[in-house]
Parts: sequence; C-alpha cells; structure tokens
Amino acid sequence: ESKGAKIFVIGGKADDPFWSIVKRGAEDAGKVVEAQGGSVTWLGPQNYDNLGADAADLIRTAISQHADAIVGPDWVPESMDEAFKAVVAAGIPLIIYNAGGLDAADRLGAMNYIGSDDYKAGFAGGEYFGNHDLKNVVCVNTLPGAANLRAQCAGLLAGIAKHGGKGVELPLPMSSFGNPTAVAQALKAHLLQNPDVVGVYTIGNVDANSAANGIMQAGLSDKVKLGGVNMDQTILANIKSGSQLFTIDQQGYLQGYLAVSILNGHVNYGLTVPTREILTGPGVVDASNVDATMAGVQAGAR
Amino acid sequence: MNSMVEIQTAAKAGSTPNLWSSIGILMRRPEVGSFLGMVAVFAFFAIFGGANFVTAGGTASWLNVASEIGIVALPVGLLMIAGELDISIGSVIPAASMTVATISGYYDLPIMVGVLAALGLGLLVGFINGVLVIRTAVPSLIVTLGSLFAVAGLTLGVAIILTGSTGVAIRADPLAKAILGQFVGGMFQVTIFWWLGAAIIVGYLLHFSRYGNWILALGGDKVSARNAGIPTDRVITLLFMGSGLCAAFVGVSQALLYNSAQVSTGQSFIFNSIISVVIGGVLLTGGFGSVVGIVFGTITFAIVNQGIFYTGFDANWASLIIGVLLLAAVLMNNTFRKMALTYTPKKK
Amino acid sequence: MNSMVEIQTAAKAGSTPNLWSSIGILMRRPEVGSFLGMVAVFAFFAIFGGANFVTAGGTASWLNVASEIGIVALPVGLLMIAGELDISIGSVIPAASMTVATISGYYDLPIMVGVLAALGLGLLVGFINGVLVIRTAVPSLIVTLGSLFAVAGLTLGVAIILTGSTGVAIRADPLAKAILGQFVGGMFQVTIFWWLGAAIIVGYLLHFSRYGNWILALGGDKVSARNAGIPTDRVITLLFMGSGLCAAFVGVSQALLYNSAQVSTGQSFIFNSIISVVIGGVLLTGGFGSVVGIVFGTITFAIVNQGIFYTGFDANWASLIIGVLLLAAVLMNNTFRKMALTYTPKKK
Amino acid sequence: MAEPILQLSNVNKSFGPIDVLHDISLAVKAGEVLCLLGDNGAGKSTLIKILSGVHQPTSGTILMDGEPIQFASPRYASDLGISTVHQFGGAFPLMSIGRSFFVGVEPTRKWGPFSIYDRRKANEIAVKAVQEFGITRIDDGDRLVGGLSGGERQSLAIARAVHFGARVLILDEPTAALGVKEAAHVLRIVLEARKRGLAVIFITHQVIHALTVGDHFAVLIRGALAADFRKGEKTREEITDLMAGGEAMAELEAEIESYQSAHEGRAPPVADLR
Amino acid sequence: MAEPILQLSNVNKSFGPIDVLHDISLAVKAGEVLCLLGDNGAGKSTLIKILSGVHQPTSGTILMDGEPIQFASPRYASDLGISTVHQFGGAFPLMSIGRSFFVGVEPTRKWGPFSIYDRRKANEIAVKAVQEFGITRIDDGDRLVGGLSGGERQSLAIARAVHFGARVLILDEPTAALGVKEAAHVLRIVLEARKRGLAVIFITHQVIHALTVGDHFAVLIRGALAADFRKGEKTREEITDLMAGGEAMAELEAEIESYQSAHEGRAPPVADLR
Ligand SMILES: Nc1ncnc2c1ncn2[C@@H]1O[C@H](COP(=O)(O)OP(=O)(O)OP(=O)(O)O)[C@@H](O)[C@H]1O
Ligand SMILES: Nc1ncnc2c1ncn2[C@@H]1O[C@H](COP(=O)(O)OP(=O)(O)OP(=O)(O)O)[C@@H](O)[C@H]1O
Ligand SMILES: [Mg+2]
Ligand SMILES: [Mg+2]
Repeated sequence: ESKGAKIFVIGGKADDPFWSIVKRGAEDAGKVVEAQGGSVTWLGPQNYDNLGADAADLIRTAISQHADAIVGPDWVPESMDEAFKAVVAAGIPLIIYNAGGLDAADRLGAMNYIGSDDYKAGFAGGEYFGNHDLKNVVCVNTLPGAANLRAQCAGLLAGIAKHGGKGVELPLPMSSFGNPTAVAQALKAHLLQNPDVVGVYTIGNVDANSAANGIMQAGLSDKVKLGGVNMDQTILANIKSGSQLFTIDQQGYLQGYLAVSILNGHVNYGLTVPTREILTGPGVVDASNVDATMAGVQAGAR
Repeated sequence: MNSMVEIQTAAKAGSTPNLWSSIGILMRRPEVGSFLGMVAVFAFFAIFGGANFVTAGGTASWLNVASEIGIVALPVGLLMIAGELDISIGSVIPAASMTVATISGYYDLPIMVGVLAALGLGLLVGFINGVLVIRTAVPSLIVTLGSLFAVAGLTLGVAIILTGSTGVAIRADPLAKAILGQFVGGMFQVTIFWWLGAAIIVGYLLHFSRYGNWILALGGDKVSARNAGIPTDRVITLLFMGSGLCAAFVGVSQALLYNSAQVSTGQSFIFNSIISVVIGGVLLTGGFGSVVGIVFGTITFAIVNQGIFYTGFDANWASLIIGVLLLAAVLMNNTFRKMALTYTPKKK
Repeated sequence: MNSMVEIQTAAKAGSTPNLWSSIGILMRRPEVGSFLGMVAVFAFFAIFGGANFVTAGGTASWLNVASEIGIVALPVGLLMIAGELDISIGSVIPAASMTVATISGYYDLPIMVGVLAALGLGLLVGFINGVLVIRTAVPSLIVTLGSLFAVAGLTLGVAIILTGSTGVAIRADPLAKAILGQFVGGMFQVTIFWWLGAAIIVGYLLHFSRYGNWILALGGDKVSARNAGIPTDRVITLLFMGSGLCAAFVGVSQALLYNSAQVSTGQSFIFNSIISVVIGGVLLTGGFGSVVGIVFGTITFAIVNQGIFYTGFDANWASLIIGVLLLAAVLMNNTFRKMALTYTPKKK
Repeated sequence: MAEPILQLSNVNKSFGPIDVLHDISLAVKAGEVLCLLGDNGAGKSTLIKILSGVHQPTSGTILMDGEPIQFASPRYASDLGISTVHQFGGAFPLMSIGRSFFVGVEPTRKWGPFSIYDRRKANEIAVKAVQEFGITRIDDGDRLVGGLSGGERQSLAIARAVHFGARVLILDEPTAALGVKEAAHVLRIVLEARKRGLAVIFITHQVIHALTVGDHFAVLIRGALAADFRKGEKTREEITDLMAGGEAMAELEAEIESYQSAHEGRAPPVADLR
Repeated sequence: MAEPILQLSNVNKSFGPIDVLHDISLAVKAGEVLCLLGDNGAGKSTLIKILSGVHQPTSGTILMDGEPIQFASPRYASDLGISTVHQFGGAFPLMSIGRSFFVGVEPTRKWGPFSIYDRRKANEIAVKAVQEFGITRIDDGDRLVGGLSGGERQSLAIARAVHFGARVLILDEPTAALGVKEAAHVLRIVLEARKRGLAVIFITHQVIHALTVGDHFAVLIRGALAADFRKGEKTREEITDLMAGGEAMAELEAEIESYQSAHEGRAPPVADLR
C-alpha cells in the first residue's frame, strides 16, 4: 500500500507577495497529493539576508525529513548546488524551479526545470521598453546585493541596449528596504536629477507601487513610464488606469502547481514529463490583457 | 555612559552664574547639538546636491520620509526615555495596513471602520506588550521581539485565510484620503502635518505636562520612581500603547497613500526609528532626551538617506557616504557641545 | 532593570547558609534559566517535529545555524557585558566573504592570503570602532551604525569596481575547505567545532582569566572600573576587534562553505546575535552575563527558528509560533528562577 | 496626642527564605521623634519601607489612627501624608532640581484647556526649600541633579520630604553624607517638624544625632526589636552598645585607645567615639 | 620620616570654567594620618582624585618622595602604592565579592600554559579581609555585591584599599554609611595602617572621628586651603567651625538648643553635636 508522496517545496518567504502565489499553486496541487495520502510541506527562509546559505540549510532539512521528492529554486548555485547534489545522491527525485534554468537541472541531475529566468524576465522588460520607444531607463534595485535581482537588472539593460537604448541600475541603501516612502522619494530624486530618463523598472510588487508614487510626485507621470515584474491587484489597477505600462509575469502559480503535480505523479506512479524545461514565463501583462489577468489575481493565483 | 558624563558636566558648567551662563543655558540644551548635526548634513547636500535638493520637491523628499519615521520615532523615543524598547512596531505597521485594507478594501466596509479597527489593533498590541513587560520582568526587547514575530505571523496567516493573498488593494473615499493619505501640492504627504501634530502632543506630554516628569523619572531609576509615588505600571503600559497606536497610524496612512497594503512592509522602521531617536540625543539607557532632539534626529537621518540621490555620486557608494555622514553629524553634535562648554572668554 | 533586581534577590537568597543553599548556588546561576528555556523549546519540537527532528540530520539543522550565529554572538555578548553594542558585524560578514572571494576566487591568489586579508579587515573595522567609541564618546550603537553603512557601501562599491558584480565564486582547495568550509558527515558544518572552540576561548576569557573581571567591571560601572586601575580604553578596543574578527571569520567560512560570496549577506546576524545574547541572560545594560548562557540562548533561538520546519505547521503561521515560543522560553527562564528562589522546603 | 498615628503589631517580613523582620510591634506618635537604631543590616530600612508602602509585610498588621490599613503602594502612603527619604536612590541624576523635587506630585497651571507643568513655580519652591538648608549655592532650579555634590543631593531629598510630609516624616540616614553645618540643619528641621506636630522616624548611626533629636528610641538587632524606650531611660553607653548590635563596645575602644597611646598618648576621651 | 611621601605645591583644578581647587600646597608623610576636612562641595573629593590619578591638575606640581610625578591614570597611581576608596561608586553590584575585591589586580594561578583567575584564593582573601572588619555574616565570596547592605559594601571597599595600599591609603568618607561598630573598626584600621608606616588621608564630616585618628588636619573652604595644622594646635570648637566652612556654629547650636528646651528642656550638651 503506497502511503502517498511526502513532497517538500523550498521557496521564498511566506509573506513575499510573489512566493505566496507560488505557494498557493503548490498547495492547490497538494490537495491531490493529500487525497492520495501524501503531504506537501513549504520551507521558506525567515528573511533574504542570508539567502544562499539559508536555502541550502532548508534543502538539507528536507533531506533529513526523508522527503519522497523535493522542489527547489537554484538561487545561488555556488551555495546551493552541493545541497541539491546531496538530494540526488540520496535518491530523492528533484525538480529545479523558478531560478537556475535547464542548465542547473542538467548539472545537478534534476528531473526537470520549471519556471522563468530572472535575466530573461529583465530582458523582456527591456525589450518592451525598447519597442515602445522608451530608450532611457532605470532599474530600481532595493536589494542591491542579491544575485537574482542583479541578473534581472542586467537583463533589462541588455534588452534595452538591443533596441539602441541605455539604462542604469539604481541600488538603494539597506535602510530603505521595506519603506515605500523612502523608495518613492529616492526614485523621485533620481528622476529630477536625470531628466532624460523615461522608463522605470522595479523588481517587486511593493516597489512598483512606490515607484508609481515617486513618478507622480516628480510630476512626470506623463513622460516616465513604469514597468516591473510580478503583480497584484494594485498593480493591475495601475496598468488599467495607465499609471503603469506593463508587468512581466512569470506565472508563479504554475511553477508551484506543476512542480508538485509532476513529482506526485512520478513518486506514486512513476510518471515522467518528457518535455525538458517547462517555461512559465516571461509573459507580459499590459493594458491589452489586463482584464483577463484580474480574475486570477483576485483568486490569489496570479 | 559617556554621554551621561558629558551631560552632567554640561549642567554643572552651565550653572556658573556669570555672563557666560546665558550662552551656557542655551548650549547645554541637548537640542543644540542635534540641530547643528542636522544643519551640517543639510549644508553638505545643499552644496553637493545641487539646485534640485533645495527646491520644494527636494525638501519633500526627505520630509515625507522623515514624517513617517518621525511619527513612530516620537513614541519610541518616549519609551526609550522611560527605559524601554519597542521593536514590535515593525510588524504593527503592516498589520494595521492589512487590517484597514482588508476591512475597507477587500470587504468594502466604511473606511472609518477599517481605520478604527487598525488603530485599535495597535493599541491592543501595545497593551499586551505593556502588560507582559510589567508582569514578567522580561526585558522589553525580548517581549516586543516576541510580539514582533507573533503579530507578523498572525497578519500573514489571517491575510491568506481571508483574502487569499499577501497584498490587498484599497481605494479610499476622497475625504479619508485627504485626511490620511494625500499628497499636498502633489508632493508633500499629509503625514507631515500629522507628524507635526504628534510632535506637539508628545512635546506637551514630555516637557509641559506632569507625565513627562514621570517618564523621565521612570527612565532615571524605576525603583525610586515607584517609591516617589509614580504609578509606574500604568505609565509603562500607556507608553507601549502609544507606540502601538502611532505605528498603526503609519500603517493606515501608508495603505491609503499607496492604495494598497502588503504583509511585509515595515521592518526597516524598527531600526530607523531607534537610530533617529539616538541621533536626537536620547540616552539608549533611558532617563534623558527631548522631543525637539528626536525631531532633529529624525530629519538628520532622513536627509542623509534621501539626499544622496540628489548628488551625482555613484549610487554604489551611497551606503558609504551615509555611514560617514551619520557619524560626522553625531560627532559634530558632541564636539560642539564639548567645545562650547569648555570655552570661556576670560577666566574669572 | 527588573532583571537586575531579580539577580540581586537571587544572590541574597542563595547565600542563606542552610541545606537549601547548595540548590540555591546552582539555581542562582543565570545559566540554569537559559538551559531550561532551551530544554523547553527542544521538547516542544521533539513532540511536534516528529522523529526527524531528533535525528542527526534534524540536529544538524539547528546546530549549523546556531554555530554561525554563535560565533558572532560570543564576542557581541562580551561587548554587551562590557556595556557596548556592535552592529557593524552585519556588514563585516559580507565584506569578509567578498574579500576572500575576490582575492582567492577572482584573482586566484592563494587561499591563505584571502583568509588573512579578510580577518585583517575584521580586526581593522573593530579597531576603528573601538577608537571612535573611546575618542568621541558617541554611543557605540551610533558609531557602529556608521561603520555598518560605511563598510557595506565600501564592499558594494569596491566589488563593482574590481569584479563588476555583487557576487563572486570561489573554489577553495580541499585543505582550506576541510578546515573552514566542510560538511562533516555530509551535514554538520565545521563551524560547529570552531564555535565550540570560540566558546571555550571566550569562556576562558570571561570566567577564568582576569580579563573577564575587567569586562564585568567595565559594564558595571565604567568610571569605577577606570578608577580601579583597569585600562578601559584598551579593553574596549580589543573587544571591538574581537567582534570584528569573529564576524570576519563567519564571513570567510560562509564563502568557503557555499563557494561564493554576496555583497548582501549578513544583516540578519545583527538582530539574531543580539537576541541570542539577551535570551541567554546577558543584561542589555551591561555588567552581567555568562558564556554558557549565551551558548544556550543561541541554541534556543536556532531551535525555534529551524524546528518550525520539522513540524507540519503551515509556514504562514511560522512567525506566530516562533514569537510565542521565544516569549515562552524566556518566561520559563524567569519564572523558574523566581520559583526556585522563593521556594523553601521548610521555613527555618 | 495619646493615640499613635502609626502602629505596627507583630509585623514580619521575609524575602523568600530570608526572614528580615521578626514580630515587630511599635507605635509612632505625632509630635514625637522616633529614632530607629541598629547595626548595618539590622532591618531598619526594610522596616521603614513597609511603612512607606514599598514592601508589604509578610504577616502582621499596621494601624493608622487606630484603623487597620494596607499601604498598597508608595503613592497611597504618600497620599496619606507619609513622606520618606530612602537611604539609596531617590535622586534622578539627569533630571533638573525642580523636576526631581516634585516627582510624582508636579505642580501644574492652566493654560487654556491644558494643564501645564509649572516649571517656574517648581523651580522656585525647590530652590527655596534647598536654600533653607543653608545650601545657598543652588540658585537655579534647572540644574541637573547629577551635577550636585553628595551633600547637596541629600539635602534636596530631605527638603522634598519635609515639604510634602503632612503627617509622618521618615528619614533613613539623612545625615550620612552631610557636612557638619548641613547635618545640624537637618537636625533643626527634624525638631521643627516635631514642633509642627508631625511624627518623625529618624534612622542614624550617629549616637549624638540620635540623642539630640530623639524622644523615643527603638533598636533593631538582627531584625528583632531589641529595645524600645524613651528619652532618659537609658544611658548613652547603653544606647551605643545596643546600636552596635548588643556587643559591648568597651573593648573595641580600649583597643583603639591603646593604639593611640602607644603612638602618641593623646587620644580623645573614649566616650566621644560613640 | 621627615621627607613627605606626597607633596602638592600650588595645585589648581578647574572643570571648564569652574575653579574647584585654588593653589593647594600640602604634604603627606608616612606614618601619619592626614584628615581632610571641609564643607559639602569644598573640593575634598576632587583633591584626592588628583592624588589617585583620576583627574590631572590644571596647574601645579605633585612630588612623590621628593621627585615630580604625574599620575597619568588610576592604574599608575595604584602601581605606586596609592590605594583609594572613592566616595561614590567603586562597587559593582552584579559582581561577586571576590571578583570585585580584586578588580584590576586579579590573582591568577597557572593551569598548564594558561593563567587562570584564582577564584578560590580571591574569595578567601576577600572574605577574610571583610570579616576582619567584624562583618562575619559574609562568608561566601561568590555572593553578589548588589546583595550587601550599604555598610557591608563600604567595608568591602575599605578592606580592599587596605589590602592593596602599600604606601598611601586614601579614604573618602569611609564611615558615612557605617554602623557604630563598623565605624570603630574603620578607625582601628586607620590606626593600624599608620602603625605600619603608611600615609593615610582620611576624609570625614564627623569631628570625633577626625579627632580620634588625625595627626595632621587640612581644611578646605571653597576650594582653598583654609587651615593646615597638627594635632593639638586647635580646639575642637575651632575645628568644627572650620569644617562648617568657617561659619560660627554657635548660633546654630543655640537655635537647636532652644527648640529642645522649648519642648522638653532635656537637650544633650551642645558641644556633643559636633
Ligand atoms: N529585597 C531584598 N531581598 C533580599 N534580602 C534583602 C532585601 N532587602 C534587604 N535585604 C536584607 O535584609 C537585611 C536588612 O536590610 P536593611 O537594608 O533593612 O538593613 P539596614 O538596617 O537598613 O542596614 P544599613 O544600616 O546598612 O542601611 C540585610 O541583610 C539585607 O541583605
Ligand atoms: N567633573 C566635575 N565637573 C564639574 N564640576 C565638578 C566636577 N567634580 C566636582 N565638581 C564640583 O566641584 C566642587 C567640589 O566637589 P567635591 O566633590 O570635590 O566636593 P567635596 O568636598 O568632596 O564635597 P562632599 O563633602 O559633599 O563630598 C563641587 O561644587 C562640585 O559640583
Ligand atoms: Mg539601611
Ligand atoms: Mg566628596
């Protein structure tokens, strides 16, 4: 008698807007797992101050609990690869999702990769700006040390460069993180000091709201357009009302849902998905498709 | 400890009854040091920040940030003067944001209901903190750390259950927005006026009402304060409730200002408010401080934090410059006080 | 303040010369309280965390975390006992990581050079902190805040100039890795042994060498300590250098352990180390504390933080449970001490 | 004045397992100075802390004006007119003289709808009260207490208690840090308070001070009431021995004298040592 | 013993604009007790802080054994055998008796290559030293200082100074918080130290204590040396007046007496007040 699959999902902080959606996806898939006698456990760090190391600890925690399958993002490969290899060495099926790409999955011996890619997400944003003739952009980075966020900014700058534009990264000091007013005012100052900037890109939900506010206060709402990654109701409302141009969607819900479903099928029935690298993004949400997205956000799935 | 010695010397020197003493009286006020620190960093950015920094927009940049930190820093400062710390504000702010957004945004109840519920939540957390600190004799840092985690956890858990997400949008009616979440002139947050109001009230409490005396005595020596007939338990509980209320207020106003609430904002307020208070000359060990000092300290911190974006400096070096400037401001403060006190025009 | 009264009562009670006194002697040790708090949270997770929590793997989860916090918490605790605070460790850790990764990873110099440079950096920052605290009489919280920002800014700026990125990979040779960045048995970090070593050294310093006496006296009353002939300036500087060194060590070992360094790692250490120290019974105001207490406090904090992953509880409620448990552990600690002290088998 | 203001009967006090006061019964009358004497650690301060609401007795009753009463808090005791100068603390180094004088009972004045701490009035009264102690150097109520010398601080605390003591004035070693002049002032104050009909409880280790002002003497030895007598009932020598915890002080003095004489032979009369 | 151990010549001390000591010249000889007298705030503590390396004089020189010397730090002074009990502080409430006794000069023993703080030895010596003061209740060197009564703490500090004072022993109001018995013990200790050839500087506000042990008296009034005389050169009344800052104490005493007699007519002899 199979008692079901014990699946561990490594992810972001539980109160992270993006990760709470991934978590929702994993939990929704988990309903099936539970119906079959298994369980889905979410392991996330308390904060992102020590991301690679903390995540590696979480992977080891999952191993020590005799997981039947593990899903995890390869945020900081140098820090986490060793732990992932230990997963594979222990004979536990592994899926890499959200960060790392197929490269990581292959390198680590994981079954598959599900997700988007920070660099590609940023790149898509850069191209979107470029296509809309916004050739001078700034990437607001509220956590300037984190590799994935830096990759996003780098992608953005590469994307805009492809269209002949240019951009800079604006790293904010740590005392501003989590303080929307400080972020808004910093962006405002940057815009006032650099009147040529016409595009702003933010790396998280909260920052997008703050940035919209900063642009408004600089009196540049007509000229400076805002883009970013991820979304919530407010961002979609902003897109609808025109105060935000677009957002890059990597469909976190699918990342969690697919990873858990695939592993559950694999553990219980030996199923495998032959498609290597399941991409859930980057997709672009802008005024043209915002209404369709709204419904999903309301359900907590987007 | 050092600064205490400093202050005592100040008092002694200031009291010599001669011509010099009128300057002494002014100079021994701790506010003067904080004021000079503030002027110094302002001057720095006025020079390196160029024209934009001294415009209305530039002023709004740091004033908006200062106002939000300031509303929290005032009651945190009072607590510190009374010898206690409150770090639970870091999760009361998002909890209050989420409360008002959930009630008035997600469930569409009248905005008043949401605001009152949020403020009530702040008071409740403060009350619990106060009672725990009094009853258990556990250091308030630990008690409020416990409530910091507990409130953060509750906020997240309840938000997911009720709204299914970690961020909720809220569209306040124009009146509520005008009162709590408006940009005056398109750039100055109304919180600036609330801050002013709070500073006046707290200033009244600390410096002009009898309760100020109780707070100072409490921080100076808790046992002696109790022996002198001060209802120490009540004062401590009320002070914690005050900081809960103010933190909740900031949460509410942020929700209305940004039309949305998130589970995870607010942690930076813990650090920033404590720092502002200490820059303003309040003793970390309690018993000494002034509201004007706290206000100057907050402004200093906000200017340093935001002014950097008006300079042409590479943003990668921002933190370095902030660190050096903060130290310089506080040093300026101390040095000036010492200099002024040991200088005497003619030895009598 | 309260806890000080507690302790005095403890001492008085313990000294009654009767049968009861031998228990009294044991019970009045502050470590006992911390120990019981630790046992309580361990028991909680042993029950709710299931079998996995008590396996080697489960133990490694909290021991690894505790070891890194612990290496920093020890010197931070010493500083707190001496009446000072050091928050600059939050940026010394990533600065040291980046130093060793840049020198030995990016530029491929021998690992020894990188390690020594990183440790030297920690000593230097500590030295600067110490000198500034002594010379300026600015509270150490503010001084080390300044260096926190300054070092963070320097790290980011220099990293971008030298390596063009904020993260650098490093592949250490097997020997260095075995010493500094290995998983023993595939799960226990070598830092656990370093922590043990550090605890022994710091324990020797605080409890068995004469310097411990100096540190306790310094935190008890700085002026009297100086009057008693203690070279206070030197002691303070050395303590800051110690915390810089230990922070740098953690940074180096993290870089080797995880084969990479990031500019932003480390801020959480500030908070976590201070909390661990206070849970361990060290007075926030200085003058009292023990190394065993700090170690127990660190373990308690680590168990609470990591144990949660072994319970089936929804991660949304993790913070709530952590908050409640932390409070419970500290309460347990205090209550037990009080109970034990006022209980007497038969009134003489 | 037959009825005592305060009366203790069979009061015990323990801190956890340590018994500090055993079965104390004692009466304090208006217009009378009660000198509480005893060796270091005898329990004098603990006893007066019970009378001022700081500690609650473990058992036993306290009567005020013949009615049983519980001093639940220092505030309650001071509301009933019991004013205390404790042995340690009571001074707030970082507060101004005026503020620290009025801690807990601040004078206020109306300013529109607000009641404002009346700084000027507080400073004036405080400075006046302290100057009456002969400490004329203090003329600025805004000075911080931390800047005063030990004697000045002590005088400030006593002046405060005298100012607020409506019925009972309790002074725990008030003259310890004081100069000759200031100590004499304190004694004068005590006599003045007695004249005004207050009950005064006065703790001291100086026999002469006790003899100068005391009407009624109570001696504690190791927490028990070893003697309770009125002025004139015992000789100075007897009192000295009691203050020293019941040990005969004669041999000690002989010893000192022998040192003196061995050295120079010019020791002062032994009795003066007391 | 003609040569003084310590000699001050024209020493001035100001704190910023406040001049606390003016032009003090004074000699301290071995085997002699110098009583430093003066009103509250006269500058006594400041003077001995200069001698113990806490403060540096603003101007003037200090000679030790005839050689000019600068006491750059308290440590340096104590290394030269000058041991001081300061008026305030000096006790660490949260430290054990043994540890606080040996603060700064901890005894160590070898344990392999390590030198270990010798807790047992420290506790033993400390307890013994305190018990010699008659405080026999203290038998455990691990007790915290915060748990001692005021008198016990004071005795601990004095015992410490006596133990480490090789050449000069400075006591700033050592008897202030002490009981009759303990104060007598302190006086005995002072005489004992003198006998052993130490120079003792003794500050007190109690005339009797001064007369009992003093060989040499120096009186400070408002920071200036108002009198410097040897035993027997002045009457007790003159000394009392000097200690009160030069004011005649007679009227004060008359006043007190009049209260006394108005009330009961049984005041003790006025001279005893001193
Ligand atoms: N809170 C307390 N907890 C435990 N023991 C205490 C407490 N307060 C006082 N004691 C003990 O009670 C005894 C009496 O102390 P108390 O302060 O009343 O003495 P005292 O007569 O005032 O002495 P002194 O003349 O030195 O001031 C002492 O042994 C003291 O250690
Ligand atoms: N660090 C200081 N800064 C400024 N003034 C000081 C300082 N130390 C002492 N004083 C002042 O110097 C004067 C003398 O003080 P000192 O403590 O020497 O007096 P004292 O003779 O010991 O008095 P007491 O008998 O009350 O102890 C006082 O007026 C005091 O206020
Ligand atoms: Mg007493
Ligand atoms: Mg003195």
